[in-house]
Amino acid sequence: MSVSVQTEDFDIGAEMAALTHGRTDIGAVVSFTGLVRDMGGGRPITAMELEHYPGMTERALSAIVAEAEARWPLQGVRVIHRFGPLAPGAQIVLVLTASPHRQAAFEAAEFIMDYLKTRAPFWKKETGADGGAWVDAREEDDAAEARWAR
Amino acid sequence: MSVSVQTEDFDIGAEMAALTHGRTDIGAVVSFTGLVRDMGGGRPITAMELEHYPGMTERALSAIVAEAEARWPLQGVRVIHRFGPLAPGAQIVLVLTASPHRQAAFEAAEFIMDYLKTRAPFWKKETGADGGAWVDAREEDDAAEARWAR
Amino acid sequence: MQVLYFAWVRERIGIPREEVETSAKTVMDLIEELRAREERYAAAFADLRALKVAVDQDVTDFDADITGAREIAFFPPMTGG
Amino acid sequence: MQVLYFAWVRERIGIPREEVETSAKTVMDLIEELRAREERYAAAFADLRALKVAVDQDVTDFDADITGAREIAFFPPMTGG
Repeated sequence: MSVSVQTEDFDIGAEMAALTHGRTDIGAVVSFTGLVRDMGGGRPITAMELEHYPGMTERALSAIVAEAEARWPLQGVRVIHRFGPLAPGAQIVLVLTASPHRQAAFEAAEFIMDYLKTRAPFWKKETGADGGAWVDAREEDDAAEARWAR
Repeated sequence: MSVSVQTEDFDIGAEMAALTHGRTDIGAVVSFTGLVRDMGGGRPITAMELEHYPGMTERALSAIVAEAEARWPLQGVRVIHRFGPLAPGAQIVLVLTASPHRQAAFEAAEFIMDYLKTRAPFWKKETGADGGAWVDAREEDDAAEARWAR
Repeated sequence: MQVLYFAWVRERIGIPREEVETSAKTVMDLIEELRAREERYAAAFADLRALKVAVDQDVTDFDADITGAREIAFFPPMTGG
Repeated sequence: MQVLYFAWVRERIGIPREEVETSAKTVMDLIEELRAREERYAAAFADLRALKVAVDQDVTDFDADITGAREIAFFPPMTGG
Protein backbone atom coordinates (compact mmCIF):
# COMPACT_ATOMS: atom_id res chain seq x y z
CA MET A 1 0.00 0.00 0.00
CA SER A 2 1.50 3.31 -1.05
CA VAL A 3 -0.62 5.45 1.29
CA SER A 4 0.07 5.98 5.02
CA VAL A 5 -1.82 8.09 7.56
CA GLN A 6 0.23 8.29 10.75
CA THR A 7 1.35 10.39 13.70
CA GLU A 8 5.04 9.46 13.21
CA ASP A 9 7.43 11.68 11.26
CA PHE A 10 8.83 10.45 7.92
CA ASP A 11 12.28 10.31 6.27
CA ILE A 12 12.30 11.46 2.64
CA GLY A 13 15.65 9.77 1.99
CA ALA A 14 14.37 6.38 3.15
CA GLU A 15 11.10 6.76 1.20
CA MET A 16 12.97 7.78 -1.95
CA ALA A 17 15.32 4.79 -1.60
CA ALA A 18 12.40 2.40 -1.09
CA LEU A 19 10.70 3.72 -4.24
CA THR A 20 13.74 3.45 -6.50
CA HIS A 21 15.71 0.56 -4.95
CA GLY A 22 16.93 -1.99 -7.50
CA ARG A 23 15.26 -0.22 -10.41
CA THR A 24 16.95 1.22 -13.48
CA ASP A 25 13.84 2.15 -15.49
CA ILE A 26 12.86 5.28 -13.52
CA GLY A 27 13.94 8.58 -15.08
CA ALA A 28 12.38 11.13 -12.72
CA VAL A 29 11.20 11.34 -9.11
CA VAL A 30 9.35 14.41 -7.85
CA SER A 31 8.62 15.02 -4.19
CA PHE A 32 6.40 17.45 -2.37
CA THR A 33 6.87 18.04 1.36
CA GLY A 34 4.41 20.21 3.28
CA LEU A 35 5.58 21.82 6.52
CA VAL A 36 3.85 23.60 9.42
CA ARG A 37 4.43 27.36 9.06
CA ASP A 38 4.87 29.66 12.05
CA MET A 39 2.28 32.06 10.59
CA GLY A 40 -1.38 31.37 9.84
CA GLY A 41 -3.98 33.87 8.70
CA GLY A 42 -1.55 36.69 9.48
CA ARG A 43 -0.92 35.77 13.14
CA PRO A 44 1.94 33.83 14.79
CA ILE A 45 1.21 30.13 15.34
CA THR A 46 2.59 28.20 18.30
CA ALA A 47 1.02 24.80 17.56
CA MET A 48 -1.18 22.95 15.11
CA GLU A 49 -3.57 20.04 15.55
CA LEU A 50 -4.48 17.93 12.51
CA GLU A 51 -7.78 16.06 12.80
CA HIS A 52 -8.80 13.40 10.28
CA TYR A 53 -11.54 10.87 9.51
CA PRO A 54 -10.00 7.41 10.06
CA GLY A 55 -11.02 5.02 7.31
CA MET A 56 -12.29 7.63 4.89
CA THR A 57 -8.86 9.30 4.82
CA GLU A 58 -7.12 6.19 3.53
CA ARG A 59 -9.97 5.58 1.03
CA ALA A 60 -9.83 9.14 -0.29
CA LEU A 61 -6.02 9.15 -0.62
CA SER A 62 -6.03 5.76 -2.37
CA ALA A 63 -8.68 6.99 -4.83
CA ILE A 64 -6.59 10.09 -5.60
CA VAL A 65 -3.47 7.96 -6.20
CA ALA A 66 -5.46 5.57 -8.44
CA GLU A 67 -6.74 8.53 -10.48
CA ALA A 68 -3.18 9.85 -10.88
CA GLU A 69 -1.99 6.40 -11.98
CA ALA A 70 -4.76 6.33 -14.60
CA ARG A 71 -3.76 9.72 -16.00
CA TRP A 72 0.07 9.49 -16.06
CA PRO A 73 2.63 6.71 -16.71
CA LEU A 74 3.76 6.31 -13.09
CA GLN A 75 6.20 3.68 -11.85
CA GLY A 76 5.64 4.38 -8.18
CA VAL A 77 3.68 6.69 -5.88
CA ARG A 78 4.06 7.21 -2.14
CA VAL A 79 1.80 9.39 0.04
CA ILE A 80 2.32 9.94 3.78
CA HIS A 81 0.08 12.32 5.74
CA ARG A 82 0.50 12.91 9.46
CA PHE A 83 -2.22 13.78 11.99
CA GLY A 84 -2.28 14.86 15.64
CA PRO A 85 -0.29 17.70 17.24
CA LEU A 86 2.44 19.22 15.04
CA ALA A 87 4.85 22.04 15.92
CA PRO A 88 5.94 24.82 13.53
CA GLY A 89 8.61 23.44 11.21
CA ALA A 90 7.24 19.89 11.42
CA GLN A 91 6.62 17.84 8.29
CA ILE A 92 2.91 17.32 7.48
CA VAL A 93 2.71 15.53 4.15
CA LEU A 94 4.97 13.78 1.66
CA VAL A 95 4.07 12.94 -1.95
CA LEU A 96 6.55 11.06 -4.16
CA THR A 97 5.94 10.26 -7.84
CA ALA A 98 8.23 8.23 -10.12
CA SER A 99 7.99 8.13 -13.92
CA PRO A 100 10.16 7.62 -16.99
CA HIS A 101 9.51 11.31 -17.83
CA ARG A 102 9.87 14.44 -15.74
CA GLN A 103 6.70 16.18 -16.94
CA ALA A 104 4.53 13.22 -15.85
CA ALA A 105 6.23 13.06 -12.45
CA PHE A 106 5.73 16.82 -11.88
CA GLU A 107 2.10 16.87 -13.04
CA ALA A 108 1.12 13.79 -11.04
CA ALA A 109 2.63 15.21 -7.82
CA GLU A 110 0.80 18.53 -8.32
CA PHE A 111 -2.44 16.72 -9.13
CA ILE A 112 -2.20 14.56 -6.00
CA MET A 113 -1.55 17.60 -3.80
CA ASP A 114 -4.38 19.63 -5.39
CA TYR A 115 -6.87 16.78 -4.94
CA LEU A 116 -5.59 15.95 -1.44
CA LYS A 117 -6.21 19.56 -0.35
CA THR A 118 -9.90 19.49 -1.29
CA ARG A 119 -10.81 15.76 -1.05
CA ALA A 120 -8.87 14.15 1.80
CA PRO A 121 -10.69 14.57 5.14
CA PHE A 122 -8.13 16.49 7.20
CA TRP A 123 -8.81 19.63 9.23
CA LYS A 124 -6.19 21.96 10.69
CA LYS A 125 -6.62 23.86 13.94
CA GLU A 126 -3.96 26.48 14.58
CA THR A 127 -3.13 27.72 18.08
CA GLY A 128 -1.73 31.22 18.63
CA ALA A 129 -1.41 33.54 21.64
CA ASP A 130 -5.14 34.32 21.36
CA GLY A 131 -6.29 30.70 21.30
CA GLY A 132 -7.17 28.12 18.67
CA ALA A 133 -8.89 28.60 15.31
CA TRP A 134 -9.89 26.19 12.58
CA VAL A 135 -8.16 26.97 9.28
CA ASP A 136 -10.56 28.13 6.57
CA ALA A 137 -10.58 26.35 3.22
CA ARG A 138 -8.95 28.50 0.54
CA GLU A 139 -10.64 29.42 -2.74
CA GLU A 140 -7.26 29.03 -4.46
CA ASP A 141 -7.35 25.35 -3.51
CA ASP A 142 -10.69 24.87 -5.28
CA ALA A 143 -9.27 26.67 -8.31
CA ALA A 144 -6.15 24.49 -8.22
CA GLU A 145 -8.29 21.34 -8.20
CA ALA A 146 -10.55 22.66 -10.97
CA ARG A 147 -7.69 22.95 -13.48
CA TRP A 148 -7.49 19.13 -13.63
CA ALA A 149 -11.17 18.73 -14.61
CA ARG A 150 -11.84 16.87 -17.84
CA MET B 1 26.47 28.78 -3.00
CA SER B 2 23.36 26.76 -3.80
CA VAL B 3 24.77 25.19 -6.99
CA SER B 4 27.16 22.20 -7.10
CA VAL B 5 28.65 20.42 -10.11
CA GLN B 6 30.34 17.25 -8.93
CA THR B 7 31.15 13.60 -9.60
CA GLU B 8 30.04 12.49 -6.11
CA ASP B 9 26.54 11.15 -5.45
CA PHE B 10 24.12 13.19 -3.31
CA ASP B 11 21.77 12.46 -0.39
CA ILE B 12 18.32 14.05 -0.75
CA GLY B 13 17.60 13.64 2.97
CA ALA B 14 20.72 15.57 3.97
CA GLU B 15 20.10 18.29 1.35
CA MET B 16 16.49 18.66 2.46
CA ALA B 17 17.55 18.91 6.12
CA ALA B 18 20.19 21.54 5.27
CA LEU B 19 17.60 23.61 3.41
CA THR B 20 14.96 23.56 6.16
CA HIS B 21 17.06 23.25 9.34
CA GLY B 22 16.02 25.64 12.10
CA ARG B 23 13.37 27.30 9.95
CA THR B 24 9.65 27.48 10.65
CA ASP B 25 8.63 29.84 7.81
CA ILE B 26 8.82 27.32 4.94
CA GLY B 27 5.50 25.81 3.87
CA ALA B 28 6.50 23.70 0.88
CA VAL B 29 9.59 21.97 -0.49
CA VAL B 30 9.55 20.40 -3.96
CA SER B 31 12.34 18.16 -5.22
CA PHE B 32 13.21 16.80 -8.63
CA THR B 33 15.65 13.91 -8.96
CA GLY B 34 16.80 12.77 -12.41
CA LEU B 35 18.08 9.20 -12.77
CA VAL B 36 19.98 7.30 -15.48
CA ARG B 37 17.50 5.05 -17.32
CA ASP B 38 18.47 1.63 -18.69
CA MET B 39 16.94 2.53 -22.08
CA GLY B 40 17.93 5.36 -24.41
CA GLY B 41 16.60 6.00 -27.90
CA GLY B 42 14.89 2.59 -27.84
CA ARG B 43 18.02 0.52 -27.06
CA PRO B 44 19.37 -0.91 -23.79
CA ILE B 45 22.00 1.27 -22.12
CA THR B 46 24.88 -0.19 -20.09
CA ALA B 47 26.63 3.06 -19.16
CA MET B 48 26.44 6.84 -19.50
CA GLU B 49 29.13 9.50 -19.58
CA LEU B 50 28.19 13.08 -18.74
CA GLU B 51 30.50 15.75 -20.17
CA HIS B 52 30.28 19.38 -19.09
CA TYR B 53 31.95 22.77 -19.60
CA PRO B 54 33.69 23.62 -16.29
CA GLY B 55 33.17 27.23 -15.36
CA MET B 56 30.32 27.90 -17.76
CA THR B 57 28.23 25.16 -16.12
CA GLU B 58 28.30 26.84 -12.71
CA ARG B 59 27.63 30.25 -14.31
CA ALA B 60 24.66 28.93 -16.31
CA LEU B 61 23.12 27.11 -13.31
CA SER B 62 23.55 30.15 -11.05
CA ALA B 63 21.88 32.38 -13.67
CA ILE B 64 18.93 29.96 -13.89
CA VAL B 65 18.55 29.90 -10.09
CA ALA B 66 18.74 33.73 -9.95
CA GLU B 67 16.01 33.96 -12.62
CA ALA B 68 13.80 31.55 -10.62
CA GLU B 69 14.37 33.60 -7.44
CA ALA B 70 13.32 36.74 -9.34
CA ARG B 71 10.08 35.09 -10.53
CA TRP B 72 8.88 33.26 -7.41
CA PRO B 73 8.99 33.91 -3.63
CA LEU B 74 11.64 31.29 -2.82
CA GLN B 75 13.18 30.74 0.60
CA GLY B 76 15.87 28.35 -0.60
CA VAL B 77 17.08 26.64 -3.76
CA ARG B 78 19.61 23.82 -4.13
CA VAL B 79 20.89 22.41 -7.42
CA ILE B 80 23.34 19.50 -7.70
CA HIS B 81 24.36 18.11 -11.10
CA ARG B 82 26.81 15.23 -11.47
CA PHE B 83 29.22 14.62 -14.34
CA GLY B 84 31.52 11.76 -15.37
CA PRO B 85 30.59 8.07 -15.73
CA LEU B 86 27.15 7.10 -14.36
CA ALA B 87 25.55 3.65 -14.31
CA PRO B 88 21.84 2.95 -14.98
CA GLY B 89 19.87 3.75 -11.82
CA ALA B 90 22.38 6.41 -10.70
CA GLN B 91 21.23 9.86 -9.65
CA ILE B 92 22.13 12.63 -12.15
CA VAL B 93 20.53 15.82 -10.90
CA LEU B 94 18.76 17.19 -7.83
CA VAL B 95 16.70 20.38 -7.69
CA LEU B 96 15.15 21.52 -4.38
CA THR B 97 12.91 24.59 -4.04
CA ALA B 98 11.44 25.95 -0.79
CA SER B 99 8.62 28.50 -0.59
CA PRO B 100 5.78 29.56 1.70
CA HIS B 101 3.38 28.29 -1.01
CA ARG B 102 3.22 25.00 -2.88
CA GLN B 103 2.44 26.42 -6.32
CA ALA B 104 5.56 28.61 -6.26
CA ALA B 105 7.74 25.68 -5.15
CA PHE B 106 6.35 23.42 -7.92
CA GLU B 107 6.63 26.04 -10.68
CA ALA B 108 10.15 27.09 -9.71
CA ALA B 109 11.39 23.48 -9.70
CA GLU B 110 9.86 22.85 -13.14
CA PHE B 111 11.27 26.12 -14.46
CA ILE B 112 14.78 25.30 -13.23
CA MET B 113 14.65 21.83 -14.79
CA ASP B 114 13.29 23.15 -18.12
CA TYR B 115 15.99 25.84 -18.34
CA LEU B 116 18.72 23.47 -17.13
CA LYS B 117 17.87 21.03 -19.95
CA THR B 118 18.41 23.61 -22.70
CA ARG B 119 20.86 26.09 -21.12
CA ALA B 120 23.29 24.24 -18.86
CA PRO B 121 26.29 22.90 -20.84
CA PHE B 122 26.02 19.16 -20.21
CA TRP B 123 26.15 16.44 -22.86
CA LYS B 124 25.20 12.79 -22.40
CA LYS B 125 26.87 9.92 -24.20
CA GLU B 126 25.09 6.60 -23.81
CA THR B 127 26.86 3.26 -24.24
CA GLY B 128 24.98 0.15 -25.38
CA ALA B 129 25.96 -3.23 -26.84
CA ASP B 130 26.59 -1.52 -30.21
CA GLY B 131 28.84 1.22 -28.84
CA GLY B 132 28.45 4.79 -27.67
CA ALA B 133 26.17 7.51 -29.04
CA TRP B 134 25.65 11.13 -28.08
CA VAL B 135 22.10 11.81 -26.94
CA ASP B 136 20.17 14.10 -29.29
CA ALA B 137 18.50 17.21 -27.91
CA ARG B 138 14.73 16.78 -27.74
CA GLU B 139 12.24 19.17 -29.32
CA GLU B 140 10.00 18.67 -26.28
CA ASP B 141 12.72 20.26 -24.15
CA ASP B 142 12.72 23.40 -26.31
CA ALA B 143 8.92 23.49 -26.05
CA ALA B 144 9.12 23.03 -22.26
CA GLU B 145 11.51 25.98 -21.99
CA ALA B 146 9.41 28.15 -24.32
CA ARG B 147 6.35 28.00 -22.05
CA TRP B 148 8.16 30.20 -19.49
CA ALA B 149 8.85 33.00 -22.03
CA ARG B 150 7.54 36.42 -21.11
CA MET C 1 -26.96 4.71 11.93
CA GLN C 2 -23.64 6.16 13.13
CA VAL C 3 -23.44 9.96 12.75
CA LEU C 4 -19.95 11.47 12.91
CA TYR C 5 -18.87 15.08 13.44
CA PHE C 6 -15.45 16.58 12.71
CA ALA C 7 -13.57 19.82 13.40
CA TRP C 8 -15.79 22.72 14.51
CA VAL C 9 -18.96 20.70 13.86
CA ARG C 10 -17.72 18.23 16.49
CA GLU C 11 -16.85 21.07 18.86
CA ARG C 12 -20.27 22.75 18.49
CA ILE C 13 -22.24 19.56 19.01
CA GLY C 14 -19.85 18.42 21.74
CA ILE C 15 -19.39 14.79 20.72
CA PRO C 16 -17.41 13.09 17.93
CA ARG C 17 -20.07 10.49 17.05
CA GLU C 18 -23.43 9.08 18.10
CA GLU C 19 -25.90 6.35 17.15
CA VAL C 20 -29.04 7.95 15.68
CA GLU C 21 -32.37 6.16 15.20
CA THR C 22 -34.01 7.78 12.22
CA SER C 23 -36.37 7.15 9.34
CA ALA C 24 -34.90 10.08 7.38
CA LYS C 25 -34.79 9.42 3.62
CA THR C 26 -32.18 12.04 2.71
CA VAL C 27 -29.28 13.85 4.35
CA MET C 28 -31.47 16.97 4.49
CA ASP C 29 -34.21 15.09 6.38
CA LEU C 30 -31.59 13.96 8.90
CA ILE C 31 -30.27 17.51 9.30
CA GLU C 32 -33.83 18.79 9.98
CA GLU C 33 -34.31 16.13 12.67
CA LEU C 34 -30.98 17.01 14.33
CA ARG C 35 -31.66 20.78 14.15
CA ALA C 36 -34.96 20.25 15.99
CA ARG C 37 -33.26 18.41 18.87
CA GLU C 38 -31.23 21.06 20.66
CA GLU C 39 -29.65 24.49 20.21
CA ARG C 40 -26.12 23.03 19.78
CA TYR C 41 -27.33 21.05 16.75
CA ALA C 42 -29.15 24.08 15.32
CA ALA C 43 -25.91 26.07 15.74
CA ALA C 44 -23.79 23.40 14.03
CA PHE C 45 -26.17 23.17 11.07
CA ALA C 46 -26.98 26.91 10.83
CA ASP C 47 -25.09 27.54 7.57
CA LEU C 48 -25.08 24.54 5.25
CA ARG C 49 -22.84 26.33 2.73
CA ALA C 50 -20.05 25.89 5.30
CA LEU C 51 -20.67 22.14 5.62
CA LYS C 52 -19.94 18.96 3.71
CA VAL C 53 -21.43 15.51 4.16
CA ALA C 54 -20.08 12.01 3.49
CA VAL C 55 -22.37 8.98 3.31
CA ASP C 56 -20.49 5.74 3.99
CA GLN C 57 -17.22 7.65 3.50
CA ASP C 58 -18.06 9.17 0.12
CA VAL C 59 -18.66 12.93 -0.11
CA THR C 60 -22.11 13.60 -1.55
CA ASP C 61 -24.95 16.17 -1.70
CA PHE C 62 -27.49 17.10 0.98
CA ASP C 63 -30.31 15.58 -1.10
CA ALA C 64 -28.54 12.18 -1.26
CA ASP C 65 -30.56 9.11 -0.27
CA ILE C 66 -29.39 7.66 3.07
CA THR C 67 -31.65 4.61 3.14
CA GLY C 68 -29.53 1.71 4.39
CA ALA C 69 -26.49 3.90 5.07
CA ARG C 70 -24.31 2.86 8.02
CA GLU C 71 -22.26 6.02 8.52
CA ILE C 72 -23.06 9.71 7.92
CA ALA C 73 -20.34 12.30 8.59
CA PHE C 74 -20.62 16.10 8.78
CA PHE C 75 -17.59 18.38 8.53
CA PRO C 76 -16.31 21.68 7.13
CA PRO C 77 -14.36 21.82 3.85
CA MET C 78 -11.06 19.95 4.12
CA THR C 79 -7.85 21.81 4.98
CA GLY C 80 -5.15 19.12 4.92
CA GLY C 81 -1.90 18.98 2.99
CA MET D 1 42.22 33.04 -27.98
CA GLN D 2 41.28 29.67 -26.45
CA VAL D 3 38.92 27.62 -28.61
CA LEU D 4 37.08 24.78 -26.82
CA TYR D 5 35.23 21.79 -28.29
CA PHE D 6 32.72 19.57 -26.48
CA ALA D 7 30.89 16.26 -27.09
CA TRP D 8 30.97 15.08 -30.72
CA VAL D 9 32.59 18.34 -31.86
CA ARG D 10 35.53 17.47 -29.60
CA GLU D 11 35.58 13.89 -30.89
CA ARG D 12 35.55 14.96 -34.58
CA ILE D 13 38.30 17.54 -34.16
CA GLY D 14 40.24 15.22 -31.85
CA ILE D 15 41.21 17.72 -29.14
CA PRO D 16 39.29 19.40 -26.29
CA ARG D 17 40.87 22.86 -26.69
CA GLU D 18 43.57 24.80 -28.51
CA GLU D 19 45.09 28.27 -28.65
CA VAL D 20 44.15 29.94 -31.97
CA GLU D 21 45.83 33.04 -33.40
CA THR D 22 43.20 34.82 -35.43
CA SER D 23 42.07 38.21 -36.61
CA ALA D 24 38.48 36.95 -37.12
CA LYS D 25 35.86 39.60 -36.30
CA THR D 26 32.89 37.26 -35.81
CA VAL D 27 32.26 33.66 -34.81
CA MET D 28 31.42 32.93 -38.46
CA ASP D 29 34.80 34.31 -39.60
CA LEU D 30 36.53 32.01 -37.11
CA ILE D 31 34.49 29.01 -38.31
CA GLU D 32 35.54 29.73 -41.93
CA GLU D 33 39.20 29.87 -40.89
CA LEU D 34 38.93 26.57 -39.00
CA ARG D 35 37.02 24.86 -41.85
CA ALA D 36 39.82 25.78 -44.25
CA ARG D 37 42.47 24.13 -42.04
CA GLU D 38 41.79 20.41 -42.29
CA GLU D 39 39.10 17.89 -43.14
CA ARG D 40 38.35 17.12 -39.44
CA TYR D 41 37.43 20.78 -38.86
CA ALA D 42 35.34 20.89 -42.05
CA ALA D 43 33.52 17.75 -40.79
CA ALA D 44 32.90 19.22 -37.32
CA PHE D 45 31.51 22.46 -38.76
CA ALA D 46 29.63 20.89 -41.70
CA ASP D 47 26.12 21.55 -40.34
CA LEU D 48 25.90 24.70 -38.26
CA ARG D 49 22.24 24.03 -37.41
CA ALA D 50 23.54 21.20 -35.18
CA LEU D 51 25.98 23.50 -33.36
CA LYS D 52 25.95 26.14 -30.66
CA VAL D 53 28.62 28.64 -29.72
CA ALA D 54 29.51 30.37 -26.45
CA VAL D 55 31.73 33.46 -26.32
CA ASP D 56 33.36 33.90 -22.92
CA GLN D 57 30.87 31.37 -21.50
CA ASP D 58 27.70 33.02 -22.80
CA VAL D 59 25.73 31.31 -25.58
CA THR D 60 25.42 33.65 -28.56
CA ASP D 61 24.88 33.76 -32.35
CA PHE D 62 27.33 32.93 -35.15
CA ASP D 63 27.44 36.58 -36.21
CA ALA D 64 28.52 37.71 -32.71
CA ASP D 65 31.60 39.95 -32.46
CA ILE D 66 34.58 38.11 -30.95
CA THR D 67 37.01 41.04 -30.83
CA GLY D 68 38.82 40.80 -27.48
CA ALA D 69 37.16 37.49 -26.53
CA ARG D 70 39.26 35.11 -24.45
CA GLU D 71 37.32 31.87 -24.87
CA ILE D 72 35.16 30.55 -27.73
CA ALA D 73 33.41 27.18 -27.27
CA PHE D 74 31.63 25.02 -29.88
CA PHE D 75 29.22 22.25 -28.89
CA PRO D 76 25.95 20.53 -29.83
CA PRO D 77 22.65 21.47 -28.08
CA MET D 78 22.78 20.63 -24.38
CA THR D 79 21.38 17.32 -23.09
CA GLY D 80 21.86 17.46 -19.32
CA GLY D 81 19.33 17.02 -16.56
